[in-house]
Amino acid sequence: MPLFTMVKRALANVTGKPATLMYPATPAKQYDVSRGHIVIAIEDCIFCGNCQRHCVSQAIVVDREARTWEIDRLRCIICGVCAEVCPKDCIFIEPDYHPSSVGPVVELVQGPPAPPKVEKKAKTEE
Amino acid sequence: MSYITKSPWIIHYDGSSCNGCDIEVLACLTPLYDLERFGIVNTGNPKHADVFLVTGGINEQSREVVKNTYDQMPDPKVVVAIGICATTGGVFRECYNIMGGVDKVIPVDVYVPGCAARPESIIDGVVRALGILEEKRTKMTEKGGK
Amino acid sequence: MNEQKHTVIEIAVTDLLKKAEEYHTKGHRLVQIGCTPLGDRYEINYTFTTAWDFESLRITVHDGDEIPSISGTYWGAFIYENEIHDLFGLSVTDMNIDFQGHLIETRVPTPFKNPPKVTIVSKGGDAQ
Amino acid sequence: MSNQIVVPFGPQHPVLPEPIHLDLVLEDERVVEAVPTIGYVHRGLEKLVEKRDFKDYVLIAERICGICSFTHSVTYCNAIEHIMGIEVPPRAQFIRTIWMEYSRMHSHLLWLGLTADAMGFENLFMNAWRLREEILDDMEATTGGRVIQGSSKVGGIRLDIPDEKLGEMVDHLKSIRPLLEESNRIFTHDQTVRHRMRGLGVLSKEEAWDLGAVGPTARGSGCDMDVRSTGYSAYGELGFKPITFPHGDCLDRCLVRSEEVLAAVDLVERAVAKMPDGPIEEKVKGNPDGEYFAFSEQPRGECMHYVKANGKKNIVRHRVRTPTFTNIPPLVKMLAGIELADVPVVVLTIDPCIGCAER
Amino acid sequence: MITEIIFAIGFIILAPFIGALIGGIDRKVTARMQGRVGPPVLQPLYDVFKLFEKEKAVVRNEVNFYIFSYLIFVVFTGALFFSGSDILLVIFALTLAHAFLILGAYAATSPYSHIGAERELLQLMAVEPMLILAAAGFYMATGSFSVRDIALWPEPIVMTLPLLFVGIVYVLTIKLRKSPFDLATTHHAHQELVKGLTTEFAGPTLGMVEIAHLYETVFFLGLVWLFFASMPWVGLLAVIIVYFLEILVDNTTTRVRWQVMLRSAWLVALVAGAINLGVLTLM
Amino acid sequence: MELLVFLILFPALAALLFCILPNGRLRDTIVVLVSAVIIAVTLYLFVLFAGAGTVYFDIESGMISQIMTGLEVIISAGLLYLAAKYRQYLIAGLVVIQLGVVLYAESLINETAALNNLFIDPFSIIMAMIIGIIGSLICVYSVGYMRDYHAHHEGMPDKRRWFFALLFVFLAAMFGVVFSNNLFWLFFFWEVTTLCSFLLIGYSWDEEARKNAFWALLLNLLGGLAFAFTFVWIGLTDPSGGLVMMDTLLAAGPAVAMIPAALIGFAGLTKAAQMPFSSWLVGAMVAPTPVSALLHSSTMVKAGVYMIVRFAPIYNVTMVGYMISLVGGVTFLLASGIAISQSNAKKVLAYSTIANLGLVVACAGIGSYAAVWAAILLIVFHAIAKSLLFLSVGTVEHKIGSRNIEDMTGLLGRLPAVTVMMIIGIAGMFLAPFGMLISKWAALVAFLDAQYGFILVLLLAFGSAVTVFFWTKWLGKLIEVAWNPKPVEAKISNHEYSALVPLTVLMVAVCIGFPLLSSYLVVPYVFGIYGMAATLGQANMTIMVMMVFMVLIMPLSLLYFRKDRKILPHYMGGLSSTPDMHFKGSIGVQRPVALGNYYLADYFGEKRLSNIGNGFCIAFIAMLMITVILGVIA
Ligand code: SF4
Ligand code: SF4
Ligand code: SF4
Ligand code: SF4
Ligand code: SF4
Ligand code: SF4
Ligand code: SF4
Ligand code: SF4
Repeated sequence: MPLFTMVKRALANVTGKPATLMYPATPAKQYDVSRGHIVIAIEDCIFCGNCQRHCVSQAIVVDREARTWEIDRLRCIICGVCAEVCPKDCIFIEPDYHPSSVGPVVELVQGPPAPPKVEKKAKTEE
Repeated sequence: MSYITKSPWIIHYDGSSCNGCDIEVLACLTPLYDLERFGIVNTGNPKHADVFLVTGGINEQSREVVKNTYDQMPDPKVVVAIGICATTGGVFRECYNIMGGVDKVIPVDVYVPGCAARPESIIDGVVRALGILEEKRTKMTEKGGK
Repeated sequence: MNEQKHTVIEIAVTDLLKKAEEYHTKGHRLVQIGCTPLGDRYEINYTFTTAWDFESLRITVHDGDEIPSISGTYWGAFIYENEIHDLFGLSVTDMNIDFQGHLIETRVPTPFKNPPKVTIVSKGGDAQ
Repeated sequence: MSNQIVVPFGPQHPVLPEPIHLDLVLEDERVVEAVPTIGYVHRGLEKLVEKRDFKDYVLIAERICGICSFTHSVTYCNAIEHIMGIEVPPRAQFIRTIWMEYSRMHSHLLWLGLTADAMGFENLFMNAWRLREEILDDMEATTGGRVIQGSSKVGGIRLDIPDEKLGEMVDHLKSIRPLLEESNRIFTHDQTVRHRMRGLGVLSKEEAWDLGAVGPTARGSGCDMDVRSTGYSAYGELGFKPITFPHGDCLDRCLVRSEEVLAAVDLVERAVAKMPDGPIEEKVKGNPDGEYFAFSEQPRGECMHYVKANGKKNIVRHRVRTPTFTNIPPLVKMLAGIELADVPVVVLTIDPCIGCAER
Repeated sequence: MITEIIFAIGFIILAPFIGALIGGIDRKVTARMQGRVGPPVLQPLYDVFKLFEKEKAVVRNEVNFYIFSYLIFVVFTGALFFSGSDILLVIFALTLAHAFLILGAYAATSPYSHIGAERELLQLMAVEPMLILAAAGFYMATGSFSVRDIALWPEPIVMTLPLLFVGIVYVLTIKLRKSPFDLATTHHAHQELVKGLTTEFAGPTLGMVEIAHLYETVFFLGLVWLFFASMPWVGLLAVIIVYFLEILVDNTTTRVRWQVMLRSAWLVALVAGAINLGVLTLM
Repeated sequence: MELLVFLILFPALAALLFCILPNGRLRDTIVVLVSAVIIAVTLYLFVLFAGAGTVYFDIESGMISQIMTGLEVIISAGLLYLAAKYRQYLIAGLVVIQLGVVLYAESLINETAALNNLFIDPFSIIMAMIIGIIGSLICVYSVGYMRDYHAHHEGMPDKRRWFFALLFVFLAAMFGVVFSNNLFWLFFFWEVTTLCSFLLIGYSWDEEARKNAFWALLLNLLGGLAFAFTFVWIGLTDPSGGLVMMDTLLAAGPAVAMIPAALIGFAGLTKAAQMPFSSWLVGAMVAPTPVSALLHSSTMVKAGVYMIVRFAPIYNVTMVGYMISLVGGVTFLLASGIAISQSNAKKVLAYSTIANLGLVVACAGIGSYAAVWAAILLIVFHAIAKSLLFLSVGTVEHKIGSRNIEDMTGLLGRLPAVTVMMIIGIAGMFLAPFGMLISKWAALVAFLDAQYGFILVLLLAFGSAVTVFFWTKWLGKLIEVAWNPKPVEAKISNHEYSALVPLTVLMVAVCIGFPLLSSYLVVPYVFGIYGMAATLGQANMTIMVMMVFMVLIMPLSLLYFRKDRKILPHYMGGLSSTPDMHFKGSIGVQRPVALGNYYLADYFGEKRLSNIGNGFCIAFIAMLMITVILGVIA
């Protein structure tokens, strides 16, 4: 009658090293492809709003006039669709996850002033 | 420091999630992450619990359950919303049956993002909740003292 | 990829019970019952199979129609029929286990019910 | 007054990771009546098709359930691809198959652990979940997500797995195989486990068929029923054989699953061996028009995604018939007359996934 | 008389700490058996202190009275035992204590605590014969029921009562609420009864139950030690081995149904009692 | 001597009076008065004889014996008539045989030698107090109870006159049993108790009552027959009649007295409702509750154990004694087991009585000084606790309309006073510092010292575990909260209270004062026989009494726990419940939570266990009979 079939495993575990990753003493496990959080290279953004339209949980708000790109961290499911649809490939997925918070986290990223205007000015100056 | 931060007992409820976050909560208890290192025990019983981990965007039927469970926890207590569904409703925000976040039903102290929230994230969230628990405990004794 | 064959057979509501019994005696199992709202009507598919060649009986019903339950023949059908009742607001008669609308309770009653037909006079503003 | 005990079992209950409720009526500890209530996880996501682009909707379909998440997204994609007549490149099919089998391993190990825990065998639970982490590691390394992979898309897959990584994965599986076998042995041979499961919750072959049981629940009753036999994705090329056991009790349902974990390891190894080269996705143009019933074998059994589209960006109807949903009637039958202590065991042996059952 | 009182007081003061230490090591070893790191060794103490920091919340006030009585009588039981009193009296006092615990669960009047109470009662019924038979065995071996006389008996009693010793170790699993017999309530996460017996106890009420459990652990290990009293250090070793075995069994079995618990515990008591006492009678 | 005669004759004469008094205040008052007199006289008896040791009274027996014989013939005729009318031919046969045997035996014995027909010793005093005090209290209780009873059972012929007459005849007969030294006399009183119990069980005389009454009669006649054969044996061995005197018989020692002791032991087993004869006592439940209380606590079954305990010295270390012990031990274990599966409170009480008597019998069968000490204490505690329990169950039954334990949920809140008394009674039956447990303890010690006692130790160990189960779950029911209390009529008659309250006080008093009881009555008796006596150690007594006080003080902690507690709702798996504990269940229905106790009928079922028990006990009794037959042949 196979009783106590687990004994071997249990004793092996006691004598061996525990499997536990001592997080937070040791850093979190992650891979290159891990989907941690979304970042934007705002300099490259053309505020087309594609990401906003495709985002499955409406985490992104793009304001073409104010040249802002806004993300609600508590809505983003880090699916990466925005990165995929971005025509300028200026959205990236970083492997480290976003920390917890005690309230809403909405990040507003202000883009640089529109470059075309600068160009125009430069022309007139010349 | 009060002992409550050394022995926070948790209860977990799946308030209409997709399971993804729930199994990650459970994974936190298993050898690789081992929440018991922090004295955390999964009680499954609101009356023994100090920390309430809720996942999911809370639907019509779960609302009452979440509320009851919260009410049955003795003070001091904290609520941790785990996963995007629990924080804002996530991809299901626009579903007809979803309240859109745990804070629509009970006060939430810590929001843990992620879909699914990673175990490390959850550990962080719980640890952050302990600070709040300690504060609440201090407030409670002050009030009790008067 | 060799995939399964699926035949859809449109039948009248009145034939449903008879057909279901036929399938049962032939040893088919009930794969699913599924409902599709199509604006003014509903399609209900009853899928059966013996192996991997599926056959679906399709009936078309309208709001207010009564659908006979096949739970007398297929005991487990109650779960689908109650679902259809709760989500689509269609009434299914003589279910063996009738949850009385409490199988799935939703914030919006019968969310999949076809919208009542209204003539849109002018399209002003967002529907939200 | 009779000596009945009426217990509200769930929805919040530690042995049920997901909320479902049973009105249990007991005499001593014998169940004389058990009526289930579901709907605690019903979100209504099928209706979201009306608001989302059919391509983005894959991500929502995936979130029907966090366990067979990947399988759901593939099945949905299959349905759309079929309607639109898209030929998915073979490499994508193979990699999808590998991920689906990984899902199965992780799901079965997870389930194995939960069942052990429901019987009070905490150590076995820990052991199973520890092994599961090994599977999840490879999962995350290749898809970027532990439980929600998000790596399937209409027309193919998002991420390729480089060949050297495939090799590593096979090596890794080889190295944990003895551990998996050991764990299975404990699960199927330990006398106390057998005491809790042998002869419990018996579902005869006829009942299983008649009540619409699917997946391991049906295969544990001797029904040779596994959608993978039809050879969708790459299964047709991997020489797949269903696993069945004859007794229809809880133990046999377990045996099916524990065998399937090892079978999945084999399938992955074979898939890697036969892995074709080539692109991983086919460009999708236009919108779907038509309907299709796509079937797949998820860890919990046969799942069906029905898609009806009318040529618009938003499809008309997406209906999912999940394995757990159709396993509820057999469960109701199995619960009658058992002991209270066995309720969690019996409930868990159908491997309920309420998330997908209610959507 | 004075030494006895000192022993009793020593027990009352030290037992919770020793019990907590044992409990902490138990949890640590359990964790290691599961391949985990586990909690700090003093975790049981933290838990108890924590519980007294919580709000005083109950379903009914009377529950506290029963639980308080449970605690008092458990302490009383242990104190009687360690002061060398009559062992039968000790067993009866323990039964009284548990009756109070069970009544507390009944008084809470909720489905889970009710079933927990019924199951605890089954456990009580399963264990009781073995304890009484052990006491009978002690008497037959030493001619006295007094714990002090038994402890001062010059030979190791385990040699005369080997089967009864095994029986006691067997029911110890029930008393320590370890798998496979953690039916009424459990330290494990998942049980069909939620927390069974203790489901309705919160905060300080639960704290009292936990403290009582610490006392009980020490008391039972003392009982195990009594079998080796003539060789104190061997006895200590035996206690350690027995406790380790309990942990091992806890970690390698499922929970069984109550029928099996009752049947097996009675069978063990019957066989151990009949053979061991029978042989003693004939000798 | 006058006192003894008074105690026998006074209730009997009072009974005559009750035969003619109509229902009403007058009768009720007289019942109370008569009871009071009996109690007073009993107490006086105690004061007078407590320290006096054994005292014999010489009464001219010739005339009285003839009257008794005459009465016996009349009774037999009456029984024959009833048996014939209801076609109980077996009974008729037994009656005839028994009468024949007795008359034959009488012709053998020359009774003129018989002196010292009455006697009193400490054991008699204890019994007399049980009969006098508890029995009388039950009579008082009956006044109120029977009024309600007939109010509830309209259409039943009101035979209360007979009822009260029978009660007092019963008491008289019981006094007769415990004071008689002449076995012929004793036998007469013995048969009168059989008759009374038969008539009282059949009080309502409906189908069931009649059936059970006849069944009780049948089994007791069987015992009576065995008793009667004793006389034949005496007549054959010693026609001079000296052995008819119990003291002579007992003094003759086992060599001579073994056969009569075995026969009387058998008679005692039937009367004490030991397996396989236990069914009559269970069936007796159909009688009004005070009758049950009387049968179980102070009369009838106590006559059975009284005889066995009397003959205990003869049984000491003999085959017969061991067999009797085994019957008692097995009965204790299995009857306790059956009690688990019963939800009818009276049935639980009945089985618990059978079980406890089993323990007494087991002790008596062992017959050592320690065992006898334990047995007598058991009798005392059991009598008080059981009468208290029966009476409180009776009152509760009239108030809530059910005798099912499941219906007593939350009784503590609904009928606090009576329930507290019931709780004290239950606690007295099995919990640590209270009475029964002390005696169990003593029994255990006695068994351990006995030869092959370990088998009895096993039976006792398992049996007492079982008792813990059924009593605790009953207690649990009482203290649970009733969320849907049926309204309870608050008024409980003064008569009922005036029995319940003294019994409760007595219960507590005996628990605290049992060391006194032991040293003033039990020890002298045991010492008188064995020249030594058992007691618990002084330290243990102190601890016991300490525990009693602890338990009594504990409720004070409620005062502290009442303060600033937050009341939480019950845990319902996350569902919310209404104040009356309904939750929203499946299919949308509001379901009430129900909390039944466990009855484990598959394992502890009445049928199953009584079959096992009867099998064993029949085997033991057969062994006993074989011993007797062998003895006769020898
Ligand atoms: S990038 Fe595409 S979506 Fe964005 S503005 Fe241009 S065309 Fe439109
Ligand atoms: S990652 Fe997904 S959810 Fe997050 S912002 Fe991008 S599209 Fe939206
Ligand atoms: S899609 Fe890319 S470029 Fe367009 S708004 Fe978003 S981030 Fe900017
Ligand atoms: S956040 Fe994501 S993984 Fe978590 S429950 Fe919601 S959908 Fe599932
Ligand atoms: S059945 Fe289970 S595995 Fe399959 S989709 Fe549903 S939840 Fe996922
Ligand atoms: S059945 Fe579904 S929801 Fe339940 S544990 Fe399994 S995967 Fe999670
Ligand atoms: S309901 Fe009860 S109390 Fe009333 S008459 Fe009937 S039995 Fe008697
Ligand atoms: S206890 Fe029985 S006999 Fe007495 S009144 Fe009630 S039902 Fe009648």
